[in-house]
Amino acid sequence: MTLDTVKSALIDANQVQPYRELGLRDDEYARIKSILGRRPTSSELAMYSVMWSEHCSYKSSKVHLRQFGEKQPKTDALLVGIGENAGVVDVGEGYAVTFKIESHNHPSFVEPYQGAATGVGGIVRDILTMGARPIAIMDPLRFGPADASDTKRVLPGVVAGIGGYGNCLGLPNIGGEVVFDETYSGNPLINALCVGVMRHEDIKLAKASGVGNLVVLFGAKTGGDGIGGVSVLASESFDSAKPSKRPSVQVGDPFAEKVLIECCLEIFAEDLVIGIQDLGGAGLSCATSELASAGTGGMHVVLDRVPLRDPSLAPEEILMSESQERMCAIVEPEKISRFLELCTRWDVTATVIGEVNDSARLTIEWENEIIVDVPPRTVAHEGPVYERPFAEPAGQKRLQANLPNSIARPRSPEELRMTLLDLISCPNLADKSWVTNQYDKYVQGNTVLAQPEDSGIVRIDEKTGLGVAISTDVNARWCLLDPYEGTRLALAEAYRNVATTGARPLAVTNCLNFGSPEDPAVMWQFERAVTGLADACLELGLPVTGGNVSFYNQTGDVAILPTPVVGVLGVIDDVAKRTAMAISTEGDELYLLGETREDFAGSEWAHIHGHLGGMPPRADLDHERRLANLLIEASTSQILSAAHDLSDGGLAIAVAEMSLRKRVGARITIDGDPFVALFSETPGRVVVVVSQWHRNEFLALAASHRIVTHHLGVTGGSALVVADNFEIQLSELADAHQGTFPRLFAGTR
Amino acid sequence: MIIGVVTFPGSLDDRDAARAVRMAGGEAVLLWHNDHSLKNIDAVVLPGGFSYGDYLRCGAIARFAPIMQEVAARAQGGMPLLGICNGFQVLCESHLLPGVLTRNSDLHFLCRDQELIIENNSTQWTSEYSIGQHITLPLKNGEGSYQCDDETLRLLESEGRILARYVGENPNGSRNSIAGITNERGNIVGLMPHPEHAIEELTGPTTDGLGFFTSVLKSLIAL
Amino acid sequence: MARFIVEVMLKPEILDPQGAAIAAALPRLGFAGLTSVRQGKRFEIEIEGPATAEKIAEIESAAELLLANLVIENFVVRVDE
Amino acid sequence: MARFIVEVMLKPEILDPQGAAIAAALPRLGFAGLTSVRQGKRFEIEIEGPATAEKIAEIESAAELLLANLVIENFVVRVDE
Ligand SMILES: Nc1ncnc2c1ncn2[C@@H]1O[C@H](COP(=O)(O)OP(=O)(O)O)[C@@H](O)[C@H]1O
Ligand SMILES: [Mg+2]
Repeated sequence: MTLDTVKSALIDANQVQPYRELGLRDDEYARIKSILGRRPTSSELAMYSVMWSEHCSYKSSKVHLRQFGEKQPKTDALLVGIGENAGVVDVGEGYAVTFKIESHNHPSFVEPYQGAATGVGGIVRDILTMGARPIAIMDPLRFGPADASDTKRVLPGVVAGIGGYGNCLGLPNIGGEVVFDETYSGNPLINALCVGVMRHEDIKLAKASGVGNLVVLFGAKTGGDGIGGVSVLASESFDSAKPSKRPSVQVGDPFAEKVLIECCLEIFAEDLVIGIQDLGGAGLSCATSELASAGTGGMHVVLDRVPLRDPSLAPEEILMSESQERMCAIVEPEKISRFLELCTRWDVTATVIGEVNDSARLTIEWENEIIVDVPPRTVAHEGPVYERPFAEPAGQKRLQANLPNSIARPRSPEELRMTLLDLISCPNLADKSWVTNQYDKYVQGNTVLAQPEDSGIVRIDEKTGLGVAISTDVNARWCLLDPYEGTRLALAEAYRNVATTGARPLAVTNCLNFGSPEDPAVMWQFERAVTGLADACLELGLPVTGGNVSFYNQTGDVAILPTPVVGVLGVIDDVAKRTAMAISTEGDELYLLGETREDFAGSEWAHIHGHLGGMPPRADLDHERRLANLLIEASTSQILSAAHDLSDGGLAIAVAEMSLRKRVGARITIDGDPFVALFSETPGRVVVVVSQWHRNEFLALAASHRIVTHHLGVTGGSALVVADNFEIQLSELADAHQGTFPRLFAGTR
Repeated sequence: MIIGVVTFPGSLDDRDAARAVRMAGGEAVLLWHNDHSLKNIDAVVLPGGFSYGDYLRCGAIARFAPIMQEVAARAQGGMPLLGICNGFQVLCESHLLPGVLTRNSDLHFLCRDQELIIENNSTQWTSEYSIGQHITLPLKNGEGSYQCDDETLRLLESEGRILARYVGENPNGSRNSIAGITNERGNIVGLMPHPEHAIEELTGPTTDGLGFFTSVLKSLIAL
Repeated sequence: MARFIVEVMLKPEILDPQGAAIAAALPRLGFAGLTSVRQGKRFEIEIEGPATAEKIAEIESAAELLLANLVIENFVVRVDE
Repeated sequence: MARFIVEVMLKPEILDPQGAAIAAALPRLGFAGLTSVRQGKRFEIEIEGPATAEKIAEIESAAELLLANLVIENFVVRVDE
């Protein structure tokens, strides 16, 4: 193959180029030609195609995501907003926290272990890039039916991959989700969240500023990993009829990343970089064009200097390679020797590959010829933007009219008892220890709460006890029924989970997993979800600090349930005051906060009966805010013994989970229709445990926040007793709850 | 008393071990794998983690780190040396302790709170416990199954060199449910569960792990 | 009784962090002149009866299904005599 | 350039949980008549220059020192032609 240079592009201007194979449309290709005033070289074509892919350019989602900025509430907490690698919020005492979720869905379907592992690796580098020490991870996961044979392939591999990478990095896993639904067969969702902490003055940005400063590539050598992976993997759905499209898989090296983290943190501590960017999707194409675009504007790179693992790589491939565990830094010449010294200390390969200039062009040379000469903004920040058509799906009204009333409801005490056992053992509600026991939650010694608590809490300052709490949530079935309301409910739940543990919600991240944006029905779901989240964040006063969009999660014409995973970050001034979920002493009082209505549309009960239809409940955000304030105040003044959010499965499941944690039972009395009281999924409810001494103080506090309380009963005994209905020994509940995952997945690898 | 904690590339629980030393009242110093000298260190902890990625076999590469020569020499001369998890693996690979740690019997990484019974309190790291005492520590590893030949096992058993055993169901297939062992002299100890993660109610299941660190500090003062 | 050997190696283009770690360690131990180290798996499988063509085919399909991950690995089956 | 193969297998008396898991899984996938499965490691090592006797001895000592743990494993070194 002869080298395609800028010179040759000027000479044979009409050469046919495979832009369609690279995923570019005719009009996009025409635009590239008009930007350059000539045809692109093959390297330029590679760069534009990958940077203008859905995954990198957000071309279908951009017009909607703007709402997060436009509707952003007034807040002093936001230090860095959307647009950087991850948003940064002020958590007090001079500390800043950065957090973000990303998806690695398609790669994890192809190769579960490596796909999930490199997903963790990628999000951790995003957090590191902000100048932060990564301190915890979470993994919201969605799979096809639990008993499907492909789930037995995908889930164990994904879990082992997340554990294999995260454990080796020394990052505690503090929470996540495991949810099964038919629509995720062939489209599992592997989302990963990372949170990091730094001092305010240590925040780093992805900017190549300062003429004469050096561009340094450091970390792993570049190989042929995932070439074109971004455009092929993230932007096209899988079609089982065409296995030939299987891309080459990226393999992660967590040890290399661990060393890279420690090396970067030492480099940051000595203030040796002007700007820094991780290499993720689109590799060097992305890092160089984004750094240049956000900085002084010009950069020259000598591509021959890139250290290669595979010496046969062509320049186009080097630019596209998604080899993991690499970073790109901008370093002043007088600091380069110290920078390289630290890299040597950690045995990290580092190479100066270029220089910042004021040419307003990104130029790349290979074998002394210029192969790329582009305005970097046009690659990185001024990609195409689509106003995709969207329309409510034809069947939406019919779906909403199909209420779950046809399912026979349990009536007798025995039927109610069986319903509880059925729910607590169903895969979506069963104990997830088989998964979470594969994750290190202790490492770093700061984990105060982790799974199965309502939110994960990590301490960030040992002296003061300052900490952060995070929860991720969404009931995607609700989002299918009403994507606007469903997404608001997702935010409400994550917000409530954070407050339940005593932390004050501060900021939001999200990972929007949807089907094909080319389907107007999917685009409608997407638009509704984004609008719902932006509106709800404004109402609750929470800024969205970043997130991720994953489209094309569909098999044939069938899209996944719209799955906007919402993550809420909260701050707690003293982690010693957090509220945990376990009932731990006998003779305490149990209260239910919030009102119960009949809400079975999209519920887990309907799901196990194969029903999905009706209207989800409405999110009452004013109520959620008062409830949160009550829970936070009660935690600060230490008057709660425990608290647990009600979600899937309703009250019965929540109390059972609280009892199972430390094996202390409860006796509760319910009003009205027992089925509704026990299993309805009305949002905005929390069960709290209060000792007799604090009871009056608590009731007064609840009244002052205008939160309705119902006295449920008392703690104690070795059974869950529902007065006048039934009782179940905790041992029987535990067997039902804990047996499911081992039965489904033991012996799989 | 100064206790050194070695940081290999890939070590994870080094800062936690240092914190445990300080909580127990000692002074902790982080030692770098590439250094050659231990200076004025009184005892050493090899921490948990994935040294050199734990590729090949856990601890196999760390064994050759420059600092390990001095650590091994001093330990053979009687300096207290504790290997926790990956540190235990390094001790076995270095032949400072017999046997080897292999893949958990169910092949999964396992993180859980594990009950143990202390069976030897005459080592420098366990004197603060009583024989037969039950303690709970986090166990977290993928290769924690202790294996050795029959002869070694017989020796360990007959000489009382099994420091602690798992209580209840064997979590990883370790022979005779071994969780930790000591050398004959009682100064070199390897332990699979993590005492350094059981030093504060807030962040660990118990505070049962502190005893390992108070034990060694006491024994050093007594010398 | 027949004995088969199944050798599974990462495809050449796939990163082998284990091999790389060993390649980095050996020179530190004084072994010079290495150009590459790759680490793979080796299975010894014993079955009842002789190594018929049918049995070989069976072992091959077992390797495809379980012993190797064809997305990233190649394998070879040999009869061990 | 010379190429060596180092095969490392657990000693027969040492428990092999990975081999056992495979031996348990294969019959579930329809493979009958297995009597044993053992899993070991295989290294491909390339060095500069020819495979002299001296080089073979070097690889052997690398295997002894690093690639195998003789407490539980045996190894064989072969020159790959
Ligand atoms: N993949 C996972 N990784 C880590 N933690 C998980 C995972 N899946 C579930 N969990 C944890 O299990 C607990 C229960 O999960 P879930 O039922 O989804 O909670 P909720 O109903 O509050 O959303 C939570 O603490 C959650 O963080
Ligand atoms: Mg919850």
